[in-house]
Amino acid sequence: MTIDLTRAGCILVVKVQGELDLSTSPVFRDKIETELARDENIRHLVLDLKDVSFIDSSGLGAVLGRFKSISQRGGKLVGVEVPLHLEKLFALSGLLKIMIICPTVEDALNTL
Amino acid sequence: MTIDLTRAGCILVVKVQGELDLSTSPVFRDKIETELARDENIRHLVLDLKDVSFIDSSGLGAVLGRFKSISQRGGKLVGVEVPLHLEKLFALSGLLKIMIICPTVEDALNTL
Amino acid sequence: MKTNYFQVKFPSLPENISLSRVIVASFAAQLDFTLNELEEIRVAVSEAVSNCIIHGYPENREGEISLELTIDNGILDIVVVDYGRGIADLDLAKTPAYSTDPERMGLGLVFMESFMDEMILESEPGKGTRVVMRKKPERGKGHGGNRE
Amino acid sequence: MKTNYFQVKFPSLPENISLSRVIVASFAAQLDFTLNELEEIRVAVSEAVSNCIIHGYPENREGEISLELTIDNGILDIVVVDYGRGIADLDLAKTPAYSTDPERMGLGLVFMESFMDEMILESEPGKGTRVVMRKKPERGKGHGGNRE
Ligand SMILES: Nc1ncnc2c1ncn2[C@@H]1O[C@H](COP(=O)(O)OP(=O)(O)O)[C@@H](O)[C@H]1O
Ligand SMILES: Nc1ncnc2c1ncn2[C@@H]1O[C@H](COP(=O)(O)OP(=O)(O)O)[C@@H](O)[C@H]1O
Repeated sequence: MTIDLTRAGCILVVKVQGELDLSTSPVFRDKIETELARDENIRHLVLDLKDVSFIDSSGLGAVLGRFKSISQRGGKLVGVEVPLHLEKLFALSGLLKIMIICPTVEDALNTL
Repeated sequence: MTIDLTRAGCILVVKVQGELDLSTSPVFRDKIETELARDENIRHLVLDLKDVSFIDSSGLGAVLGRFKSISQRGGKLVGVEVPLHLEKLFALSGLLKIMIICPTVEDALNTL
Repeated sequence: MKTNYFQVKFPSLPENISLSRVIVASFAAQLDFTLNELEEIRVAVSEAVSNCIIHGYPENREGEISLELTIDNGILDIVVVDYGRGIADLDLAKTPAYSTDPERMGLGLVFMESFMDEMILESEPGKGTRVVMRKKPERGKGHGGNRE
Repeated sequence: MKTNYFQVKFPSLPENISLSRVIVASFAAQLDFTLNELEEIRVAVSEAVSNCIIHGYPENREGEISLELTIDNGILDIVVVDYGRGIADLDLAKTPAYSTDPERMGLGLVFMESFMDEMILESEPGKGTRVVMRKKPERGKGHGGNRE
């Protein structure tokens, strides 16, 4: 799995590639938490999930954890380019109730 | 593995896709031998190997077997679009000494 | 179709979860599962193997995991076993959102149950846990068992 | 890097050869092999498992094959075992172009030897055959064993 972080104003855009499971979630968590700790101006989190080929409950838990971190700052969590198989698991796990889904990064930036 | 047969005059062009090993070689052999038996006018054999993702000595043996069949008719065996990993095994197995290698099907048809 | 099986044993390292998914997906592809069904099987196996690693052998204690795959009469059976901590209350464990780990969602067993046709959980505290899962391709259902 | 292993057992069906390649390639990818080296490993395992099926259990006799993969100290070890016919003359078997089957090329053992760093063939007629193969990533060589 690889993680790319980019900034757009007060928004942190995170592009995830590969599989998000027990073995890779700690990297996902640590990279984002380190960036949040480093920069208090980050308000919202956008996850670009286009190239996530697999997720299970460990990965979903890692996404939920980031929702908690960003909520504590009063920010929002947005998922973009969410593949169908991921969206199904987001729905089953209740994550769809707390995160915003947008088609593209641009839509997310315009919405926030 | 899938096999597509097309005819260009007295030449049988065989496009192979997938893995050529012990489990799939019998299909490769049978499809070509059936066509050769059905039509005595076939003289040469062109194997389009672009989409062969794997070959081992069982697959190489199946190619050698087709060389033998087509030689008996006085015809030639040509391999086209041969991926590098296949060419290496063709060389090691001695197949490069008996088969002609051409870049594309068109080249093969012009050469024969 | 002949009976086929793969019996796999490996240590409880997180990097082996993805390999267990690769194995089960390649093996299950010998039946006529849709891509969506294969995805469900991958998730179920990922949850079962992850549970062995996190809960069966907690605190990075290393132990062995056994993954047994069988195809018989057009049906896929998966058995995942660890020889670790075990579960005291099976019904409680299966409760949605229940987890003994505050960091986790408590959805693993729920996913296994909803993505597979059958799921049986057996455990003896201190001895280990065994999950048996079964799935038949949707396309084969209603046509009788064997298609060959 | 920690020691890791996968022990796999499966019946001698031709459709299992491709799955054995998938397993070994995914497992070997935990080391720093190049794509070319991974391809060589896939061929070597394909040859070893094919030999068990054709020669170990001839005439479609069904038997079990054991594939044991280990990563230790940055080195990949592969052991392929059958409990079948066995080989009477090991040196003859290893001779390039030698085969007891007129339809085959007699290159399997040659490929295993040339694609792996080490290859050891052991056999007892009537009891079975065991091939041990070892390979270390070219990129890791000369830098000492362990990279972590
Ligand atoms: N293999 C196992 N060994 C020991 N305990 C387990 C095992 N699998 C599940 N459990 C117990 O069942 C609970 C629920 O499991 P699960 O639904 O997969 O959720 P989670 O993994 O998120 O906790 C776990 O928190 C754990 O206490
Ligand atoms: N697992 C095995 N069991 C019994 N005999 C074997 C086994 N592996 C190899 N052999 C013998 O060694 C010979 C050479 O093997 P190999 O080099 O792989 O070539 P091929 O498979 O083309 O015959 C085989 O023809 C067979 O007689």
